[in-house]
Amino acid sequence: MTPAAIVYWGTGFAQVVLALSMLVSAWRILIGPRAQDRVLGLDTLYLNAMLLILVHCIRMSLTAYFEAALILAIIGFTSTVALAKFLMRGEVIE
Amino acid sequence: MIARISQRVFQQILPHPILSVALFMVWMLMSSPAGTGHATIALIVALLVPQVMRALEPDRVRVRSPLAIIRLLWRLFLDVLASNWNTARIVLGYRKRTRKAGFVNIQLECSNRYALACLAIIVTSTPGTTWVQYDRYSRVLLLHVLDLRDEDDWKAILHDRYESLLMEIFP
Amino acid sequence: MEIILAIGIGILTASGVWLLLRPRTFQVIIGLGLLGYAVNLFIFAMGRLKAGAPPLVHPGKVDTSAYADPVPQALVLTAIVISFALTALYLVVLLTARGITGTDHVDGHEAE
Amino acid sequence: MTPSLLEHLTILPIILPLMAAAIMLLLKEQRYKTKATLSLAVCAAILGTALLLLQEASVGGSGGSDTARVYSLGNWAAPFGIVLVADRLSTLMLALIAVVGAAGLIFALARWDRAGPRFHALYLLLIMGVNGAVLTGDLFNLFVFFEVMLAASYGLLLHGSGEKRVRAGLGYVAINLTASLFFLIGVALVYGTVGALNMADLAARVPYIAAEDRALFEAGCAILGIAFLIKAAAWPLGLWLPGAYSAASAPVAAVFTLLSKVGVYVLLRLSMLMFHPDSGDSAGLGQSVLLVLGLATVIFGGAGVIAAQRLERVIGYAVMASSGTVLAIVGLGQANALGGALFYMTASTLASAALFLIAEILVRGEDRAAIGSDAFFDDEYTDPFEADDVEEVGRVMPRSLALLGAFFALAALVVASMPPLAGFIGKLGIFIGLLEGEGASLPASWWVIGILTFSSFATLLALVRFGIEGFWKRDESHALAVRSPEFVAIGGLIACCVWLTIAGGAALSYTEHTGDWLTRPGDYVAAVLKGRL
Amino acid sequence: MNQALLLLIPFATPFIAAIAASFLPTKARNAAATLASAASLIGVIALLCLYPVIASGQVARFAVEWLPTLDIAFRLRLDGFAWLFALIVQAIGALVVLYARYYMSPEDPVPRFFSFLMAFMGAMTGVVMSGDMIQLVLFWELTSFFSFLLIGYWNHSESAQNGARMALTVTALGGLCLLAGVVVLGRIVGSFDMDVVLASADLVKNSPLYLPALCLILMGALTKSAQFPFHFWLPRAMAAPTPVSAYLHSATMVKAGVFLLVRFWPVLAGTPEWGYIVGGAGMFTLLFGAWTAVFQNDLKGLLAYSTISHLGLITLLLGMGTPLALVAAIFHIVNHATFKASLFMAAGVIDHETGTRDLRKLSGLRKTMPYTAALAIVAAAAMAGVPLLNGFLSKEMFLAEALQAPEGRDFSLMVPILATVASALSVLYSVRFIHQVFFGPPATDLPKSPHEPPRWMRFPIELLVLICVVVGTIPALTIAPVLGFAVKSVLGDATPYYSLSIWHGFNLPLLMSFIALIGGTTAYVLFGKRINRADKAWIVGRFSGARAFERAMRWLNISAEWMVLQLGSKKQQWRIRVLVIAAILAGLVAAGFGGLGMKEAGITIQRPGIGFTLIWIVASVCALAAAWQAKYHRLAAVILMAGCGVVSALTFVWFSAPDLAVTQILVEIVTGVLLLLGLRWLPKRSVAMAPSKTDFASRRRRAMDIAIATLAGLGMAVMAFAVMTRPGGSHLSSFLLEESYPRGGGRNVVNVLLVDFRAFDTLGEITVLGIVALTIWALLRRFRPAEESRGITEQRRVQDRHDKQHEQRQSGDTLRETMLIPSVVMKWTFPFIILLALHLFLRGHDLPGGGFAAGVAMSVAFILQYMAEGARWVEERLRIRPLYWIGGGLLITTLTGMASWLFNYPFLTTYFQYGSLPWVEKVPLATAVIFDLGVALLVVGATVLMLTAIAHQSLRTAREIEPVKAPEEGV
Amino acid sequence: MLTAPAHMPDLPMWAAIAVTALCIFGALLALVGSIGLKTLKTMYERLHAPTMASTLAMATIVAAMIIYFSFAEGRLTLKPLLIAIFLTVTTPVTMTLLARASIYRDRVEGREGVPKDDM
Repeated sequence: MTPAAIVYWGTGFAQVVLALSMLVSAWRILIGPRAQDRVLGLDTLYLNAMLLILVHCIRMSLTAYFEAALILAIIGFTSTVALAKFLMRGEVIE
Repeated sequence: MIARISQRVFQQILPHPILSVALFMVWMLMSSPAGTGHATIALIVALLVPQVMRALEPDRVRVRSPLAIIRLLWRLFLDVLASNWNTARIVLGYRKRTRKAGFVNIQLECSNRYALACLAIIVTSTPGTTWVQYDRYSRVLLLHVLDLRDEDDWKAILHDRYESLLMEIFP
Repeated sequence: MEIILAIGIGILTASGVWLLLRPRTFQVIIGLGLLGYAVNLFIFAMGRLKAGAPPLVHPGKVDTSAYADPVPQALVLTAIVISFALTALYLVVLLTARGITGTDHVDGHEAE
Repeated sequence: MTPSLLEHLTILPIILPLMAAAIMLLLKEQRYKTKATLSLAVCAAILGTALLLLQEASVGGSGGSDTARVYSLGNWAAPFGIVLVADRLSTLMLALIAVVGAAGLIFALARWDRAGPRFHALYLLLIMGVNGAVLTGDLFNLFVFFEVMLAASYGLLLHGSGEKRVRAGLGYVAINLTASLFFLIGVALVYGTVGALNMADLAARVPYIAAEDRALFEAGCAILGIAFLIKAAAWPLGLWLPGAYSAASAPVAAVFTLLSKVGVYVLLRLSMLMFHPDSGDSAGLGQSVLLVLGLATVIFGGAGVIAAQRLERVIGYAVMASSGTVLAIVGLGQANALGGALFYMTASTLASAALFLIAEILVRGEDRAAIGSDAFFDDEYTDPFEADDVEEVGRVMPRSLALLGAFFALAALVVASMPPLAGFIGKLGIFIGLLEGEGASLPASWWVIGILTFSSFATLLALVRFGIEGFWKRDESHALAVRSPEFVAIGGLIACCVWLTIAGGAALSYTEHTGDWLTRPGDYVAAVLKGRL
Repeated sequence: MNQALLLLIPFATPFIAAIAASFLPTKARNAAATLASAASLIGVIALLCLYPVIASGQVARFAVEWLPTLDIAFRLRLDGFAWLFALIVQAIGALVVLYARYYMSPEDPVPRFFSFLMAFMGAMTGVVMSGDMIQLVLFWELTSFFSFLLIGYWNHSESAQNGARMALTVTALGGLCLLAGVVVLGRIVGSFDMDVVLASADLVKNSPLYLPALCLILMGALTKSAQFPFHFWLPRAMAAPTPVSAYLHSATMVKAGVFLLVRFWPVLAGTPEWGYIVGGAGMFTLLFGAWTAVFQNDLKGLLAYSTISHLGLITLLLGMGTPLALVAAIFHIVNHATFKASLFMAAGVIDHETGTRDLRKLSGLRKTMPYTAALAIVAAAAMAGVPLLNGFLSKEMFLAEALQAPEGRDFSLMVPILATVASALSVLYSVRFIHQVFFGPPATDLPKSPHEPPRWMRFPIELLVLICVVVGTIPALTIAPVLGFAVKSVLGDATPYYSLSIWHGFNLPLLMSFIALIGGTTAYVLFGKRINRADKAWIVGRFSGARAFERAMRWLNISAEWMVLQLGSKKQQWRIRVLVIAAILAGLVAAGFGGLGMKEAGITIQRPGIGFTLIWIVASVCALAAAWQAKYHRLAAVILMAGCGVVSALTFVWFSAPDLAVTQILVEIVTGVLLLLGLRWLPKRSVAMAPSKTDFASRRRRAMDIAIATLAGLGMAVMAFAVMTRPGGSHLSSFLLEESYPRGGGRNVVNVLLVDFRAFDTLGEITVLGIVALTIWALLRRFRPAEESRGITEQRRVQDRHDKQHEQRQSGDTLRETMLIPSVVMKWTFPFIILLALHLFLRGHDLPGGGFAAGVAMSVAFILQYMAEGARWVEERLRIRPLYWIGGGLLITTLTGMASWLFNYPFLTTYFQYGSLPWVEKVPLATAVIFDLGVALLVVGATVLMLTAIAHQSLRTAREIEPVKAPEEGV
Repeated sequence: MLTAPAHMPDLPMWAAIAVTALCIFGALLALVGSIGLKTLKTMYERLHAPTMASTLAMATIVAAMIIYFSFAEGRLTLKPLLIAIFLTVTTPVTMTLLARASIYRDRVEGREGVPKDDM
């Protein structure tokens, strides 16, 4: 077991866990019961996806995917904000 | 006189000095490994982008007491760890019976938007508490707590641990 | 990996097609969106699947087999943009139609 | 024009309108005059370019000296970059587009360009898209230009707004979005199996596709074909056409006649390039489908022409039928008849564009329900011997009505491909071409002839009905207000038809040589790839 | 004058006159008439000048190349028969013009009339003089077309409209058949040149294509000549002004059919098929026309049916197929033209002077119009076949030929008997015509008091009647030479001997003539009264060709409608379903039902990873759920769709497409916001409506849709799998990977593809984006939201009311409080997102990013501000002019592309240099960056324009509906 | 069996273990968060769960990344910190907005267990 192998397999496991986590949040999106639950589920999905990308960066030893995660971190909240605002006000931009 | 003029020129060039610094830092981080070229660009960006912010007319940020900031961050770090631990336990089903979630109304003292924003970030960053609603007139904050042992306890935590520090930072 | 992606594309397509055949404009737009994903992934799949080999070359001699096929990626990029634009357009048309005709049926009037 | 600019001639039809549209976006909306002038100038320039290219292409002659003008964008040679190819066929299309586009624009100057915002920009971009679609030699670039064309057409279809347009737009957009998805799937499969996007490159590779990949490749081509058949409005995929075209404002409908022809063009180009008889196992792929669908389209179009209750819809169905005609000829694989089919396509496109323009003038300000709502021959004939009350004095026709009537009659003759005008020559070319050589022994040839004759008859019948409705039954209270640009536009199109008739020899020889050129895809490939493979 | 020019004159002059006349002012009656008559006289003179040439048996020719590739030329060919016919056309044309000058009302816009008439004359001359079969068809259809215009000259009259349309429908259909026939004939012969065709009789008759060609050509001829069962259009065409009837329906157009038969006689005639079809049609028409004519109460009607009958006679003669019959036919063509034209003109005079054409009303006109009466009587006598008139001569020949009808057939006896009966009928209606109109007591209830017409109106009739008499009395001196070379030009060496003398001795034909004359007269005496009372023709009156035609047309119409309905659908669902099915079928058939060659290709599969499998379970669940929810839970559908988007972005990450992942995520976000903006204008769909229709039909439809969807999904999956599992890599991608850095100057091959190799695609792509933004913006300028979503939203109403109820609160406080914290963060992220955009933009060429991503990121920055503070607030502070951004972006990209022209490179050639500024390390300086800048600008503009255009609707409707008070009661 | 793919650079064992442990810990924490999202009873309780992923889980994975790439690229790589900063700042926005929206909706619909306040 080289260190590299440990990292590779460890991150692989982490990915599985994160994917599982995505599945669970998708479950919340699916069953609701209310709109805000779904929005929360989506937010979590985004979050997990971002973490997944980061882990993937490590696993592939490549920073090329980092920007995707960065974008999710910086402006990923836009869609959740829009959804929340839609729920709150009935319209996104007033 | 000269001082005032220079101050105004300074304000013209650097309307938001903290922002400029932050932008510079972020750019350097973003484009790491960054050499002198990126430093130049970062400088230009740090000078130019805040000019755009002028149009959006945000309230000026005044920050004091950098020491308080560090204390705050440290405290936050510890709390995040602790609350993560607690929340994870709750989620995983420990203390299922004794736990009671609920809302807490908290009277806040500070009214600085930035302070409030920081407080909101703090509250939300610690799993187990969520910022729900804030009334501008009565300055009452509605908080949702996952593990509501004692209302007053929470009020104290918020007041003593964070609000006071924040009021120190944002006068 | 291939089998998973293939099945995924299939499911996205099936859902998209099902929605595309529905009578409500909103269903159609969601269907077009799903189909868009499916088609984008389909084009992407045409470059074969290769993990950890983004087409970011290093100066010097290039071992072309060490990189993912860049062509489908470029095509998908173009397709993403275009399908985004057209989704927006269809959305506005459907809104206008809803406003003018008073129904959200794809025909602009309720079926008899 | 400097010699160096001449080299860039091929790309002018694409970037001139693009530039002009970009500049127009920077102009205030109220500056109609400036915009109109700019649009006209651009259209004139495109027309000029098209004619120059046409001249160049026609000089080529038939003796194998034909070649194609290849323009490598970004200086990247053929299989790797995108190339524009101006050969006989695309140049012909280019000229057709330029003429119809100019006519539509001039017509719009009378009033339509102010019926909604940013007409000129959208219009020019549509022209750009169509030009790009016929010029490009790259499959994916074709998709992009199709989208440019369609996006602009969505905008223009909805131009002027109104319930009818929005409702039509809803269907039109959905159908075409679906078609675009098919297009993408097809392109992807083609790339996935052949690994090429350039049409010439593809054509060169088709014979060498590994046997195990061929099924996938052909599936891709078939799906691609469906996408094009949708645009070409072949039955049963083109049912959207009459509704969409008849809902559009007149100048837009006029240029729309080009869109379905672009679908036909692409089918023609690709099937001739990739599935010519020497292309190995894929030779003749889908030809029988094209033939059957083409004929079905002609029949359906003919039936629609008779059944339609509004003139614009009649023209829409006629456009369908004319697409079907060309498709059937492509499907028949009779190279001799291709020239006639191309000639026919040119003439019928010009004339149906003119008819769309005339139709709009006729129904302008009238109660729609009243026009043509009755059945074909509505009631029993009034016997001329029993009608006593007829005052046997002719009515004076206003000049505008008379002139317009003449235009209508001429355009109707072309669309119905009745003698003596250009449509007739085209159809004659088809007939004669079909019966040349072995064609006469093919039952399909006879079917084609019969069905085309039927569609001519049906079109004539319907157009006569609407001509009578529009010109003879018109009472004086509905005076026609026709503005001079409108006359110029219609007159120009009609003049082109007449010119095509008189100079029929030269024109037909051009299209026949084009058909001949298309049957020699090797030359095209050689011109594009310049021997590199 | 040379021969070619002389040939051209009679053909071209009418057309020139037609064009000239159409430019005359509407009241220029005399000018138009002068012009027209001059034109026809010139034609007559030119033809007369050609007489020596023709009489010598030569054929005059003139040819201009027209469609060389099809071997079709413009050829004029004038032989004897054509000369005769052309002379008839031109001469009678001149007379009709003169007649029409007086006939047409002064109020009529006659220049139009004369223009059409001249054009018709030209077309007719064209038919006659055609030296090319295609050209013949061409002018043939032109005659149909101009006759349509002439019949419909009084275009406001419904009978004129219908008559014209029917005439055109029938004759044009015939013309189309003729065209097909001629093409077939040309195919048999190998040329369309009339000379060649006429010389290839054997070739044609032995061809297997003979029968189709014959049938098609006969369709043309019989429809044009109003032969049964296509006769019905002719009486309807009587709605035309009388000069038109006199010209078209007696002398010229209807003769075109028989002209054609004569023309092709040498090639086609003589076979049994020809005999049965042509002879049968002729015989039937002869009898039917004559019988019906007897019962007509309208002068023109009587003449019309009589014309039908006489054309039947000619056709019958031609059908007999013997040379002598042909002589008779040609002779009768000439005779009929003269007497029938004069009769029509006389009828016109009567109509003109009395105001009616009703035989039952007219009576005793010989008193008031003695001169006209005399002329009409002579002409009618010629029609009846009274000796010493021209009609007698040709009818004698006819009867003689009828007796010569081929023997050995069962009906050989029938022909002469029927011919006699037909002659008798012809006598009957002629007598009836004369007696009713001119004899008996003077009519009392006429609309006008009759008197003789103007001198020159009568002149044409006089002239024609004179011809009737002269030809009838001294045929040998008048018509014989002309007839001689006319016949010879058709028959050539086969010309038989015939005699045109009046007296051939007592023979059977003479007897038959007398039987006919006496029989006809007797019949009138016996049945005249009863015929006058009859409303319809006895026996055949119930059959109306017109009604049959009309029924056929209606059937055509209904079946067309039925077909359009059956073969198409107005329903969009149906249409899309067809598209999808077509695509599935196409894929299936082309791929040969699953024969994808998977085994042969050698499958290489990567083992599925658990993580990847799990995220695709997420996507699948989301997709299926979105499909399930989209109808009633739109928001849920949007969220679920976003879930799919995330997974597809992850897939791009997984398989080495960072650029795609970045773009997908960005687009995902913007699409989400866009859909939500749109959702505001879609009223809630109540679930209560859900179980409205779950009947069998809709359930079946759903089942079918599920099947289609499954099949489509399966197809895509299989195809994707099949491609993915075989070895990939193309010469294209290898080249791009190798050359990207050295020749494209960028390490990120995808980006280099986008801004360099395939920059043209990108240019098109951003154009699409720009167009769509423009369209959206244009469309929304006239946006009218759905009734239910007008005004402010329910949420806002509740919250505003709440704010109002509390004294210290102001309206909108709820919003302000809600956004208090978010807006701080959102505002301050603005500069950082700009930073991000800049970052993405600058690194694009070497690392994932690029202009498009930068643009979208930038636009998200704007959108965040809009969401934080509202549209009005933002626009007061930031002057965003998206249209300028779009225009500017397009301009920059295009100009960058054009810049390469300066260096004589093709459009969009990039230039790059690794610059090394003193204190900046190596940075790529490529023109592609400027191109990318244009892309970014446009993307920002377009995205912002799309989003704000929708967002502005809230402002607008809020403004519009503000005064409307929200309901007060209840929460 | 456990072999590393060729693209992986070598790094010290302790770093490898730290990276792996941090990753797995973060992932597990995120999973716990998601499980919370599924199991917790009310909307407001569920709001707390994903916060774990956005705080500690994110932090550990970012830390893992910093460690890994600092070794892999042979220099201190702080770029992942950006994610930590931005995520920390933006998450509260969504959370507070969502909480506010749901409390508004609950109040309007008159649901139980929500402080009445004034709406």
